[in-house]
This record gives sequence, C-alpha cells and structure tokens, in this order.
Amino acid sequence: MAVRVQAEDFDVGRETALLRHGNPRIGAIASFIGVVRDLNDGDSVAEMTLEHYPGMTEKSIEDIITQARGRWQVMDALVIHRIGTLKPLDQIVLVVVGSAHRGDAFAACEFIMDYLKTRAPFWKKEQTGSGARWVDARAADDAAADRWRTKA
Amino acid sequence: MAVRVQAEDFDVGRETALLRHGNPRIGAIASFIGVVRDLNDGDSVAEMTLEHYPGMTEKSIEDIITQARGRWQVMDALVIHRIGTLKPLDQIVLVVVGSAHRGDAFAACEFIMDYLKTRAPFWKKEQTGSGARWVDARAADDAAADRWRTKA
Amino acid sequence: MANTITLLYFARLRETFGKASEMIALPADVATLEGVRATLAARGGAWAHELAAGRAFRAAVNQDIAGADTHVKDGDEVAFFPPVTGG
Amino acid sequence: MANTITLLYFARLRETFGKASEMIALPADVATLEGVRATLAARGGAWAHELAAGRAFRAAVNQDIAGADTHVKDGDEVAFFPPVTGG
Repeated sequence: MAVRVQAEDFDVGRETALLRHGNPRIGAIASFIGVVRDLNDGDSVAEMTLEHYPGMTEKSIEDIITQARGRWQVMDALVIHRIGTLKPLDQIVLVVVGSAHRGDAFAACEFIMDYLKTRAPFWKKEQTGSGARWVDARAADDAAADRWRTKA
Repeated sequence: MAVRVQAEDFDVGRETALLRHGNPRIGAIASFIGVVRDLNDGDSVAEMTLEHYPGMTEKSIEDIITQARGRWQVMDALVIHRIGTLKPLDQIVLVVVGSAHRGDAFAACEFIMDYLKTRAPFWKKEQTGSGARWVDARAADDAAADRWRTKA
Repeated sequence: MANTITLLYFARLRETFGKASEMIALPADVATLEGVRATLAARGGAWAHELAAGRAFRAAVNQDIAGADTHVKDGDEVAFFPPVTGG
Repeated sequence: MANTITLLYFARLRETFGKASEMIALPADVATLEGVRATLAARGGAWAHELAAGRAFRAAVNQDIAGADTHVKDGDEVAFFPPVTGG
C-alpha cells in the first residue's frame, strides 16, 4: 500500500509494473487516471493550482485504502495525487488496485476514487479567461461517495 | 476505438498515452489488466494456451464496445487480448476506456471486461502438474455479465 | 444442387471431433441451427455425446452467437464450441 | 495558564481570512468545535460571514474530519476549509 502526494508527474506503466512485481498472486489490476480538462463549467481553463493539507491528506487517503481493504479483497493499492500548478492534459491522480479477481479490483478502485473526490483535503483553483476561481465541490461527487454507504 | 488480438505483450503506459493523445477532451481513464495467475482451482499452472475464433473474436469485441458506447459517454476505448502460449505473471488482456467523467469510464470498462469473459470466443487450456485441461467457464463470470442486463 | 455450409469446431470440441473444420451438404429439410446440430449428433459417438440437446456447447452462425431457431442457409459458416473462457 | 490551539485555514478561506494559520487561547468555556467556530465568527466581517452556522465549510480536528460536537482541547490542531475538490 502506498500513498504519494507530489508535484512530479507519474507513469502508469511503471507504477503498475512495480505494484505487480511485489505480488505474483495478483490476477487483476484496475486503475484510474484523472486528467486536467481544458473546459470546466463552460469556461476554458488555462491552468489550475492544487492546494492540500499536508499530513491530513496522506492520513485520509490511507484511511480510505484501509476501508477499501475491509470491504474487498485487495492485494495492493497505490494512490498518487499531484499538487501545485497543472495545465490542461496534465495527469492529476492515479489509483491502481491489484486483486485476485476483477470484481474486487474494480470496486475498490472506484470506491477509492469516489472518496478521494469527497474526503481528501485537496482544493483546485482555476485560471480562466475571466480570472481565477476556486472550484466548487460537485453535488455529483457527493452522490457518488454516498452510493457506497448504502452497502455498508 | 481499437481491438487487437495478438500474441505480443502490451504496455499499459504506452497504450494509455496513445489513447489520450487522440482526444484532449478525455478527463478520466479507467483501465483493466488481466494477468495469468500461477494457481487456478487449487492446481498450480505451468502455462496456458489461448485459442480463439479469428474474425468472430474481433467482431464480438467491437460489438461489445458499441454496446458500451450506447450506454455510457465513451470518448475512446481500446481492447487488446493476447493469444498463444502464456505463462504465470504474463498479461492476458487490457481494456482502456477514456471519458469526460470517471463514472462513465469505470462502468464502460467493467462492462466490457464482463462481456469479454462471457461472450468473446476465447478458450484457455492449462498445463498443470496433473496434465493439460481446458478451463471451464465460470458461473461467476456469467453472473457478472447478467448484472448489466437488469439495467437495460 | 446441394446447399453447402462450412462447419468450424473450437477448443475441446475440435480435439474431441478430431477436426477443426469441414464442409457438408445441408440436408434438404434442414433450415435452422437445431437442424444442423441434429444432423451432426446423428453421426453417433462423440458427436452424439457432445452435441446432445442438453449439453453446454455454444454455436455461432456467420460469427454471431446463435440459438436453436437461427436460420441456416447455403454458404453459411456455422461454428460449435464450448462456453468461452477468455479475459 | 490558557489552553492554546493551532488554527489552520485552506484554499478560499485562507485567502478570505488573509492568513494560513494562527495560535489562539481557547476561552475557558469552549470545549467543542462548535465553540471554536462561534469564537471565530464573533470576530465579525469575513469571519462571521464564512463561518456562519449554515455555510458550507468543513472542519478537521487533529487531521480528522470533525463535526460540531467534536471535543477540542489544549494543543489541538483545528482546520477550517471549503468542501474538498481533489481528484
């Protein structure tokens, strides 16, 4: 299990190979990459800055992974979240989950992403043609995270 | 959209970069890698051979992708399935789906995988300590594919 | 002039039948996949066993998964195979 | 000897309040997160506006998401921030 909050970019191929290398029993790897889009709420975005709460960020993501391991059979999981200034097409976040079976890998990966969006202390500030603005939390993200609660 | 049936291995990092390169509006990429495990139904597996139905394989996977595009917002999708002789830890299958939002990317990727397991004409023959055997279709895979039917 | 179809067998069925493909003349009274199955099962032995009506085989006509009622005509490609196990 | 806590502000709240952190003496009658919120809101201006009871801010005590009833004591780290928007 690893959580990294970093300014540097990441390579999904390299990270997947490292995760698999550590556990030859993994038969299924689900992964997710989030990318900065050049359009948000109708405005074109020139760049964005990601702020976070050092310490709490890592702790909250580790909590999320622990919850996922309690619900599904997870052999290994990796979360990388970037901070600092990012441009459209830059990668923001990577979640990789290795399991024996694909159902567990998919469910745990999506669960971690939904909680990352709603619980981990990151904030985005966008530079658009009409100035800088903090991105508002989306109701759709809260709904996605709430989904999992009904299965508890 | 691309479907490849090949003996050669694949590189998830490279394939993801190529898929993203073709569409700058993609904000979410969900992917899945299936790996040969060294244990199946209690027997250790030395190697396996994947046979397929040339022509129908590509056609059925293209059908599956078209169905996924009809249900979710999918900007691009790639399926690579290997054939021939594979050993434990070898990669078997890669599915990558790019979308604007993560919910669509996850759902379409898992849908394609579930259908690949139950509809695409591939057959596995394993070499184990007790001889060669054809792998039986799993009831769990049929159940996973049936799941989607209730949402139609 | 007899109608002919191409038959393909895969995986365990290919091994059991000892062949990957053959062309056969379609009997005059056969127009469905069920008719093709019954024609092959009438050969007896492994054919009768593997293609018995209750067995868990699958079939495709012209590369689409097909059911007992699927129409079969001159020139069609008909395949029989075990349930698939890819991915 | 007054109890002190560390306050942290993030994102829009950090900008609006014009500071990222401060240490304050915890009033003798304050033992919960709600008490801390009310103490800050009593400063008026942006503090009263942003930390009004109905506003969509979030808070953490010692780096765990916290609610109004969460106990706050000497030496704690208390953070206020907008709803998160990572991922």
